[in-house]
Amino acid sequence: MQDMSKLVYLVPLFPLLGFLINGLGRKSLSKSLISIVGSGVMLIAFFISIGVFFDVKANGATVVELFPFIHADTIQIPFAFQADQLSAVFLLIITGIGFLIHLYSAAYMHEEDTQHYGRYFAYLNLFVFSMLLLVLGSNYVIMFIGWEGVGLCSYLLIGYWFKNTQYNYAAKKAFVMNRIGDLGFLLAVFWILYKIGTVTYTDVFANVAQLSSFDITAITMLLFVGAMGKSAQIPLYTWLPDAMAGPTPVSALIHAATMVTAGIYMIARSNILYTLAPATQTVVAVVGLATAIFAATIALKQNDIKKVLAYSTVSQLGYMFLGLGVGAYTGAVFHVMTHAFFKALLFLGAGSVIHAMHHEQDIRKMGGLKKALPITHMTFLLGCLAIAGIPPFSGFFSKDEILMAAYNSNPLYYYLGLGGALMTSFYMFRLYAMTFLGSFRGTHEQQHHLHESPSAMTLPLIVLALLSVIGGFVGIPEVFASNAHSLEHFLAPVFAESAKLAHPHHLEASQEYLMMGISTALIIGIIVWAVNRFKKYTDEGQENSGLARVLENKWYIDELYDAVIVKPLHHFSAFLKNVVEKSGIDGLVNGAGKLVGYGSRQLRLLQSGQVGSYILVMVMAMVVFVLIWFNDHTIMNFLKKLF
Amino acid sequence: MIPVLLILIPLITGLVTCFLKETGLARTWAMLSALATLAVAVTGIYFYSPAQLSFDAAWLPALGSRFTLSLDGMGKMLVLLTAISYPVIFLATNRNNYPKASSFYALMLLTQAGLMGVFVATDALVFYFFWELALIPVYFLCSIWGGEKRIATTFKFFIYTFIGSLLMLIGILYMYFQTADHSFAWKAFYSTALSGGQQAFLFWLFFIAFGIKMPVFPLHTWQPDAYEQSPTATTMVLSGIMVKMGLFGVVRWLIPFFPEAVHQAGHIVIILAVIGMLYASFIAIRQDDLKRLIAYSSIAHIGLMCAALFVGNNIGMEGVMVQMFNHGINVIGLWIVADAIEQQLGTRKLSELGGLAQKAPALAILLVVLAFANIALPLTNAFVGEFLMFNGLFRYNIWIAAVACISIILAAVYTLNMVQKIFYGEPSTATANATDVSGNIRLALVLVVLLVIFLGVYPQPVIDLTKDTVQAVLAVKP
Amino acid sequence: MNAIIFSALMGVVMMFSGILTQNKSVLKYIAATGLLLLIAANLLNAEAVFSIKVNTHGLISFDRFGLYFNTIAFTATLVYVLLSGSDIGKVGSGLYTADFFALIFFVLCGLSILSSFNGLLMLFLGIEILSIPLYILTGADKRNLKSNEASLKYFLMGSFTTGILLMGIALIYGATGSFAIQAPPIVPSTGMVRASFLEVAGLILLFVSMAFKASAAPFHFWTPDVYDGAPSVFTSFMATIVKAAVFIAFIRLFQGQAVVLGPSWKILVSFVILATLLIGNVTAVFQQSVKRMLAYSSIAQAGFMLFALFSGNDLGKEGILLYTAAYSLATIGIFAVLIKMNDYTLEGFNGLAARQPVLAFVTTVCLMSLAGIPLTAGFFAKYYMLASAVKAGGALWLVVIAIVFAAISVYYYFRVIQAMYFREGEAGTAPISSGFKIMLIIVAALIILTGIWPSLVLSGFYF
Amino acid sequence: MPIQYYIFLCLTLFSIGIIGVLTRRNAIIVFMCVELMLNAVNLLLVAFSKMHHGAAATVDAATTAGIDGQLFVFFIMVVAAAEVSVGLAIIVMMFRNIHSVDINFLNRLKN
Amino acid sequence: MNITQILFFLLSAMAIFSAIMVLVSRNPVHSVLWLIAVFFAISGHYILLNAQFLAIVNLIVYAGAIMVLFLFVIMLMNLNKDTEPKKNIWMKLAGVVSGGCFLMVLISLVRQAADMQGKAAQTGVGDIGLIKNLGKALFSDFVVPFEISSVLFLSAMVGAVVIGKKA
Repeated sequence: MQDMSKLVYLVPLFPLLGFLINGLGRKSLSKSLISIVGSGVMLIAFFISIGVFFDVKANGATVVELFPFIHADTIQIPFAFQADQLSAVFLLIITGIGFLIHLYSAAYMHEEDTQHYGRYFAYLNLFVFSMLLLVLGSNYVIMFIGWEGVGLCSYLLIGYWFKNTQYNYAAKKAFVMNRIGDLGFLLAVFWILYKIGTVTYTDVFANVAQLSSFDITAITMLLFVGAMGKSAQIPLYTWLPDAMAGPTPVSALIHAATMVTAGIYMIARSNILYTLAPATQTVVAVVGLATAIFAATIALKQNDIKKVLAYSTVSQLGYMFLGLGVGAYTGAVFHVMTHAFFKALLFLGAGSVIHAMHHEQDIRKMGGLKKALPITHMTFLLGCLAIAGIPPFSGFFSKDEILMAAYNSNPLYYYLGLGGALMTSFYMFRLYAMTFLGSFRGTHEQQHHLHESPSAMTLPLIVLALLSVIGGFVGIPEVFASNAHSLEHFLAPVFAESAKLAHPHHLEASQEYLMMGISTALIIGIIVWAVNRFKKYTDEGQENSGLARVLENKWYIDELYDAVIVKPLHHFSAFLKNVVEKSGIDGLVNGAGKLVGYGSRQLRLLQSGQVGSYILVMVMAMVVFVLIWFNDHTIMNFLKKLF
Repeated sequence: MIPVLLILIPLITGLVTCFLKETGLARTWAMLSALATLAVAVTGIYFYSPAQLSFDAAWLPALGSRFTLSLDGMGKMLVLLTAISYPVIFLATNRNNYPKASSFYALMLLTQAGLMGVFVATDALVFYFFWELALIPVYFLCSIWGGEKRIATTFKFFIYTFIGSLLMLIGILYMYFQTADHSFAWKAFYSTALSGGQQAFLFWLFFIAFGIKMPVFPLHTWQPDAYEQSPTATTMVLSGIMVKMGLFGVVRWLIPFFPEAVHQAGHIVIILAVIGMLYASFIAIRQDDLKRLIAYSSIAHIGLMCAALFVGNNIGMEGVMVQMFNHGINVIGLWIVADAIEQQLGTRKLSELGGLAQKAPALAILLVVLAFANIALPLTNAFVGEFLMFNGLFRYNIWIAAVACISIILAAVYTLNMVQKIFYGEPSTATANATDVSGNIRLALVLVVLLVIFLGVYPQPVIDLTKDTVQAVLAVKP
Repeated sequence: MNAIIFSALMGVVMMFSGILTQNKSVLKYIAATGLLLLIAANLLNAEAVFSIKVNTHGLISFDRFGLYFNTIAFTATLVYVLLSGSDIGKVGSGLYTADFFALIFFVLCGLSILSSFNGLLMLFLGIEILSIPLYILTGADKRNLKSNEASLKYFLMGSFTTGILLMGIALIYGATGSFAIQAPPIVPSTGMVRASFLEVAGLILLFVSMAFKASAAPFHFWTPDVYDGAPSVFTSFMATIVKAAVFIAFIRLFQGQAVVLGPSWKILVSFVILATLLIGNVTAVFQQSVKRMLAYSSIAQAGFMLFALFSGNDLGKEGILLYTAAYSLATIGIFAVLIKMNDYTLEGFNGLAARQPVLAFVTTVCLMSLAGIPLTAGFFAKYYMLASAVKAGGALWLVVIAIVFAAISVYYYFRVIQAMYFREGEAGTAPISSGFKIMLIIVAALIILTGIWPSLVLSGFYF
Repeated sequence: MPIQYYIFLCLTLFSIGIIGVLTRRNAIIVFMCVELMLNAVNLLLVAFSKMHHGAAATVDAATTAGIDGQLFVFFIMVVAAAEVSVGLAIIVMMFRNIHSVDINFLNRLKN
Repeated sequence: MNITQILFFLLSAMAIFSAIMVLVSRNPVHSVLWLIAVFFAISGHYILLNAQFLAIVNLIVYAGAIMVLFLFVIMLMNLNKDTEPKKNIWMKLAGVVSGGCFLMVLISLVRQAADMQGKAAQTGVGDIGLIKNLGKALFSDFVVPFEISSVLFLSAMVGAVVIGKKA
């Protein structure tokens, strides 16, 4: 594995190749070829990633400079990749889970006709490529390229079924909301470039001292705005649930392996800046926590299987930001990883359900799928357990690490976070129970066709389930075994600078055990309650009322945005277009023309045709001329004043 | 000799085209001419020494005007843009059957001669001449081959720009009398010291001319109408190359002469330009006409370039250079798409389109790439320019930059609106029988898209080409 | 002196050839030959090769400026005769072709005097010799009431102005005791110029009468009516060559008088320029008849020519020569086409480009030249005028206003181009001979050539 | 006689001529008023001529100073005669066509 | 007041009165006759100024030839009665007022002219107005304009023929 890092550019290159082959050959290639190319490149990328990972592990970080991207004046921005511990972890997550999703897609999307199938895989590959650029870039600009690239791909994939106008709106919304975040990111990049003169990570972090605390706060805040957009935090989260419009594997890709984790990656990458900006850290933590709880409340009452998962993602992302906000960078990355496992699992599982149910997504119309879809059911259950944070599933470790760090920072964070975790287990098991337990509530036809998905789909489920179960063991907390947190050790160089500045004060082991115990107990209690309550669910079409209704309608946030921002903007632009432009500016221009025309019609009347009046004007003009001569000084003075 | 050739080839071939009666012949001849110009431009720029790229001959000795031409970095870049654009434009509009095609192509080539002249002239009077030479054929092109309201619209456009040019002429004249040896040479203008009052006065005389050409808010109202009504080939020239004349003018004929005024009035211009960016973006959101939408989007982009011109730092200026080239490429691509749609479907109302992605997937993909170039997505060419320009603006003033940046969001809104309304959803009555683009148009679009991506990934050639100009221009400090 | 003598002689020759032949084209070619002779004689004079020496006792002095102008004017007349000469014979009953040519030569005689007069007496005589034939030419179409009316209007206003002119001369004579054009009076050390009030009054009256002849507002009123009413061939002549002569005289007369009139001189001239530009350009916008539009446009052009008077420097003098050449050539070209049109209104030009591409093209070039679009002679003409004003200083505001009016002028000139090229129509014309077309193309080529390389006209004439 | 008297007299006559041109409608009478104006000028010229001659004669008795003024008058008369012949011809031509010499009828050409 | 002054004022009064009568006469023939009276008065002035030649020419050319021509035309047109309809009174008023203004400003200008103060026109003496002197000057210094005025006559002649001839 020596020098594997030098070949790190191959990792994004292969998905790019896949994109080109599938994109250009989508008409000529057969479906199986397309899926082989699409998944194959991912597999190769994954293998190279493994190589890179071990190389990094053994030899540390490497920077590979490909070519100068922008060299203008003092700005030197190379197109360079940086293979270090953080990016290696992300590489594995992205390519690994990405590969599984590709594999899954090959079966899931099999109904599409060849051309669209090719397009789909091309987009998927491009998506992965963008994400790889994002995590591999050795400077903020390359990161920004990936950053916008995933936005683009999410746009393309969410709007994949382009005939549906609703889906297109969702895609557009995703892109525009992302752009709002990107704006923050971009401004931060400008700021860094302005103050430090470079955007290369190593140089920036080495020269943090050049920045005033105001600069750092501003930069980190702006970066965080970017993260808010990409990682769907309040107030820019509304696109993510709508992004469910895309095919389910895409949702898995967006929610698990790519895109939404970009914000986490970016903050983890810039950890030193954040550590130096406590104010921003507080904001990050508060926003993360608020998002975690807020999204969880919404998830409580959602009936679309994917929507529940989507809000759960938003909520989980909130936890990660909480972790980042309290300085638990490793915890956040850890949670990204475990979340990638189980959220991919859950989404793919949901996909399997939807596939079986013939694109029915409403859980009120499901139930009792346990028997028909045994593998799906089993893996989904594992996923639910993982996300709920039951030990020893992966979610437990990562979430626990974040919550403990939050407690260290501010106990209130912990309590609120725990409340969110409880809600998580509630809505996840509500989802589980309504889907798999009880009796089937769908149509007979659906029931008749219920069947387990093909192996190309179940295989990834099984792998992911396995990972969800054991994935947590790379980060065993200190209390269980000292120095067993291998992830932390691995990532330590990345966070070294921040660690120097942090003042960790660990809890007593006993207290930590107590807290873990209580929380686990509470979660199990909630799970039992939820399962019992919802396995007997019958769809009676009852209307929710009160708070439940508000939750079902997602706190009416979309409506609020529409009324406060979208509509006024539309009216404003209509006003500009119809009033200011037409009657105002252009009116002025045309008015000048009309004035000339009017003047012409009036002036021509001077030409009366009467010799007498002509001569009269001449005589009067002569008189005026003589008078002008008499008073020339007065007139000159007047003119001088005028001009 | 190269600059002379650049002017002479289109000029002479253009005149010859007048006499070619057969449409096909005229078309081929024009294409050959454009390719020849391209060949000369490329050879000249990459294989000739700077000395060989300038030309000097006596013209009006009594007036102190010499026929001097020379190519610097920015000139090379714009010459290249013009030279590349013309074959693409001819290729893309090849199938538009213009009546009296020979006159059409003749006028197009004359316009090219004018454009080339503008970009290579280093004598103010020669510059002014070519400035107008580029305009007059366009007047005829638009008025004869344009849309329904072509006559009034083009007339407005013509008078608008004519007033601007005349104001510039006064400025040039005034400068002329200020120079030590009464000369129109760029160098003489450059080395003439002016008082602050004179500078301010001249600044506006020149700027209004350039501002109308760009066009910058609030001098822009001729532009959407003109773009809408012109024949597409002309629109491409207008928006792709001609608007660059304004920007070029500012860099070559304004900033170096009036540093103090640029320093002072630049603030106003930047604010106006930024207002214009947002203003045009907002209007673009509500546009239903594809051509007008592109037009307003172009105003927004030009606004940014105009603002970045006056920030007075290398980065912003370099961004403008890059963006001048890239905007030309992109907007021509967009017009090709707009034309392909209008030619085939007979409408360019967004509300009447839809679902074209099913019928014309290739067109859809190409447009999507162009659309994302239009919103400056990274790895498309526009990103580099906008990145540098915003950067420059940011260095100038953080708040102005922040406000200006809002336009990138608005750009996403209107561009995606456009893409969605044209391509997505179910096919409408207008698009039910549409077919995909093919042949020349497709080839032209692919060429454009390849350029978009190539320059998006590797923008360095353009940056390197124009470096010297930027440094020279900014060397003057008030 | 050659020009004066030869033109007078040629007038007589034309009168007599009218007795010998009634063939119009023969008459036309006699006139053209005569003009060639005239040009040659004048050139010989200008080059100091051969000139008839007459002791004029200082009443006339020939300088390069005047002689050069003569050449331009004679050449323009030659172009005019070649282009529109055959249409002269169609005026009125067609019996007086030779007499019309004779009158044209007499006008040229007056013109030669005006370009070289050296005293108010010769100015007066020159103006009268110029004007009286014009009164007749205006009324040449005797059956046409419009022609009659124009003639009478022109005559009444013209003779009234003669009265004003003479009063001005008398007052100046009273103050100075001589009819010579005054050298600038000596400026006393205080900086104030002591001018006799009588002389000032006289100069103002002189200015008024010259402004009348040059159709500068507010003394322009005769112009649209007379140009409109007169037979188009003669309008062409009047609006170009005659007008140019008046301007030359105007400038000859007033160079150096600015000091006498003091600061009010600039006020007066700029007032007149403004009024002329305003009335000429703005009123032309409304006109539906191309002929009448051209009449107003000639007023507008006068506004520009007045800049030479305003600036009073050498650039202005050079410029006025170029201006008269450019303006005359373009206007003669347009009128030559106009005469061939069946309908003088704008609608009458609709679709001309499709039916008569050469006519339309040449008209376009001419109109562009009038509008001052670069690459045509008109551009350099306007350029010189503005340049002289900028050089003179203190008049940038006036120049800017002039620019605005130039833009308005584009509006009405281009309406004709629009009619010809962009509108459908059945523009009817009289039969067009190919010789006429060739002549037209030569005119267009001259305009463009001068526009690209004005040194052609100005070579050898730089102060 | 003080020259001022002559100036006043001539200006008065001249102005009467102008007023005549402005107020009368008969083309012939208008023309006659123009002739009146010319005569006022003539008288003024002669007066000035004599004034300058008088001033010069005090220095040099044999001077011909001022003679040009009188010659100018002569030329004015010459021109006036020519003008009258043409003018009356035009008026007659006009009269033949519209049977009137009222200048207010000259209004076909306007605007 | 000597005889010259008396004559001056008499002639002046006559000239002005006759001039005004030219204006106010309704009958064109009367106008012509009043105008002739003006010319006589002016000729009288010429004689006072010792410009005998001009006085005679004035009578012969103006009062004689030209005015006869006028009379002739008026008679030809049968305009010898009051045919002129009433002109708009405001136009008349405007004409009189502006003509008056013209007179006023010119006179005020002349009154302020310092160089005219105390100067006088020779009356009764000086012989430049005699035909001998004038002729000498005319055929020496002024021979060019004299010859050139023939062109004027020539063109007037041609014109009169062209215009005056029927058809």
